[in-house]
Amino acid sequence: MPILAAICRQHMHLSWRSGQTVLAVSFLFIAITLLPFGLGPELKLLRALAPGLLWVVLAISLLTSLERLFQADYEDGSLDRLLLVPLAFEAVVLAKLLGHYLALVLPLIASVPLAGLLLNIEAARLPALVAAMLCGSPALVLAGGIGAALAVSVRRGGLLTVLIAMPFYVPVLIFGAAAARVSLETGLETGVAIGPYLGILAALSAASLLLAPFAIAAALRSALR
Amino acid sequence: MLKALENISALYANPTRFMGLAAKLHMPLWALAIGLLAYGLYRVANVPADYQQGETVRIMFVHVPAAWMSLFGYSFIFFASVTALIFRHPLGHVAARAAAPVGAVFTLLALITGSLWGQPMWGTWWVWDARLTSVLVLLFIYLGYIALWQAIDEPIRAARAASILAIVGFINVPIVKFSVDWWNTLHQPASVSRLARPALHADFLYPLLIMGAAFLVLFLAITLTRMQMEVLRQRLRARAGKGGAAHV
Amino acid sequence: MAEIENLFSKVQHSRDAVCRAEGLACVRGAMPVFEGVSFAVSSGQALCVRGANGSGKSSLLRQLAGLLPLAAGVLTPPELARNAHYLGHADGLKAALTIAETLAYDAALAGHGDGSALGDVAMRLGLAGRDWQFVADLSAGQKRRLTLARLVIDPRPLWLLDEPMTALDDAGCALVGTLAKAHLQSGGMIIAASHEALDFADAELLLGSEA
Amino acid sequence: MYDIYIYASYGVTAVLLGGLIIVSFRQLSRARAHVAALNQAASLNQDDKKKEGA
Repeated sequence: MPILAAICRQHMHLSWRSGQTVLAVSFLFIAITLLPFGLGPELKLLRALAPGLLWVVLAISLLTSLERLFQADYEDGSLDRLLLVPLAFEAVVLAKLLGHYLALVLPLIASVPLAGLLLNIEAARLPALVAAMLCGSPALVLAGGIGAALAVSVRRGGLLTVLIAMPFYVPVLIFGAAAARVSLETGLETGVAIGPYLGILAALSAASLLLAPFAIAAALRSALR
Repeated sequence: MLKALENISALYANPTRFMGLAAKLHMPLWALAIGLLAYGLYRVANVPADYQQGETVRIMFVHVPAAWMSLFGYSFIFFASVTALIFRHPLGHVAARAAAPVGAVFTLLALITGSLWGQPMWGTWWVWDARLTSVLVLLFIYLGYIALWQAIDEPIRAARAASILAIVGFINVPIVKFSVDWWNTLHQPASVSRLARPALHADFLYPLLIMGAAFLVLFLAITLTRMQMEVLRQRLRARAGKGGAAHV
Repeated sequence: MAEIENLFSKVQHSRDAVCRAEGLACVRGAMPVFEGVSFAVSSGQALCVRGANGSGKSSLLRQLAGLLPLAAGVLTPPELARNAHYLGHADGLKAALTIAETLAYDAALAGHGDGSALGDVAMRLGLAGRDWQFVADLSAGQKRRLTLARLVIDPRPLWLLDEPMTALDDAGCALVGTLAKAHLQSGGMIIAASHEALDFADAELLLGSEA
Repeated sequence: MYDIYIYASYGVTAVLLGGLIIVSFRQLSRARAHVAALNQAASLNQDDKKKEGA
């Protein structure tokens, strides 16, 4: 376990120190700020679209942060070292993804409520939105991880990663935005309304947690051959 | 050095046998495809106008088979990739790579004809109907697969990466279908979408099945042509690497 | 350099350990690289793999490290990569980290998190007093020395070294030689690919067209 | 009055599938030509070797 913890901590450390976190969060705010310029300033429209827009922007900010997930290690040789760690390579991959999740995804989700205010979202909707994002974001990171691993040996693989991961994002976005939207109609106090949505999101995340590491490990091994 | 060359050529042996087989099969398959297509079009030409949609129902005979082929294409890629990975059969990768653009073109065709079919009814070119949306996402899956092949320059590594994506992507197709269908019902009151076909009357069903068969054989014919091209290209790359000494 | 000897004093690798390879063959892409390569390295011995560029020295080491599949041939023990260090061309260091953090990460990867002995490891590698310095600011030679830290922090019986002497000055090369000799004395094994002769090597394996 | 949509959809089918078929056949013939050229080049230096050998 200490080895996995070290790998996770080092990835977090590197993301933090190389400013990845700050970049991702500022990307989120940039995208949210640009939207009203495109959609127009009336608050009623922005309020209606806010949950969906926040989910889409979160997904895209996440995707852009995934390109260097494995490529940096692939290029400087530390991926070879990770392959030789006396543990299952899938576990090593999961430790790295966890590091990425803690260092990048949590700060993004933490800044969603503030960004939501820019879109005049009702405060009552925020808990449901954040809950849905917490349930669904593991699936986003794992699916993006598959894209990043497949495109690791490609010079400017960023766009390829986005294209490969995009179809996997569709289900998460559908149920994520729905959870946030429905939460207001029935009010959060009942809480029962968004239960099933969170359930589906958690199921998607659990399924990808089970499948993605094997695909990612296979893709990375193949790239190292 | 000879022993290594032998197990390399073993790698390519069955493609050589395949090329012989493909050359024999090539023209008959194309003849069958053209024949079926001609017969299908003939049958479609004199199908009575549908009482509901009038003439535009004729678009169905192209739209529906194309949609069938877009799904068939991705399953073809999946099974070809699985045989390539599990049975170490390099032809699987060749088949998967050859079929991808064919499937993508059929998917694009399904989208365009679907929009052409919907336009007279809904007055807009694109409607986020459950089926059309799933086909659109499937197009992105195809584009991602093709882009991955193009992006990785080393052929063997590209083949392995593409087969992993094909398998993972295949698992995702039903999930996308389910969530898009659910998402579609959430927004639209459960009106029977115009694309949903009521139980088809016999004289609509047979032309549709014939056109479906024609598109299937067409898919296989184009894929077979592209497979021969891919095998030759791989040989050119391999021989270019070794100074082109060995004969083909 | 005397203190490096006792660095390995408390480390004893099993004397009867042997790494044997018979009829190894390697294919990269569709190109055959080498075949029919056999050798055996027993405890306390070092093998130097020589050969022209492209003869497959690095590929052989990557095969031994389990990063590259064997086109043919048998390795005994089959899982020899599990207790081996592989130092490839790429140093695997992170530019954004300091030397101290890099050494701490090496220790953590070795499984024992105690960073106590790291100070004198840095000193022994000629990187004393630079704990705060970022890897990015180090010279190529200093980075090579830093990659040697793994060998000291996490003692493993087999070392797979790819061009260990590159970018190292005379002192650096001497350091590698001393480390290697200390490792061999404690019963370790080394398989190194190198252009120039390695003084600690007992046997040589020539890869190339006439193999 | 909807005929335009029908002709358009069959036209698009013909264009897309036709284009794919033409491109595939052209790529196949070009690949065959390159292989033939390589074979010819290979057999040429085979003959030279024989001449030198004889």
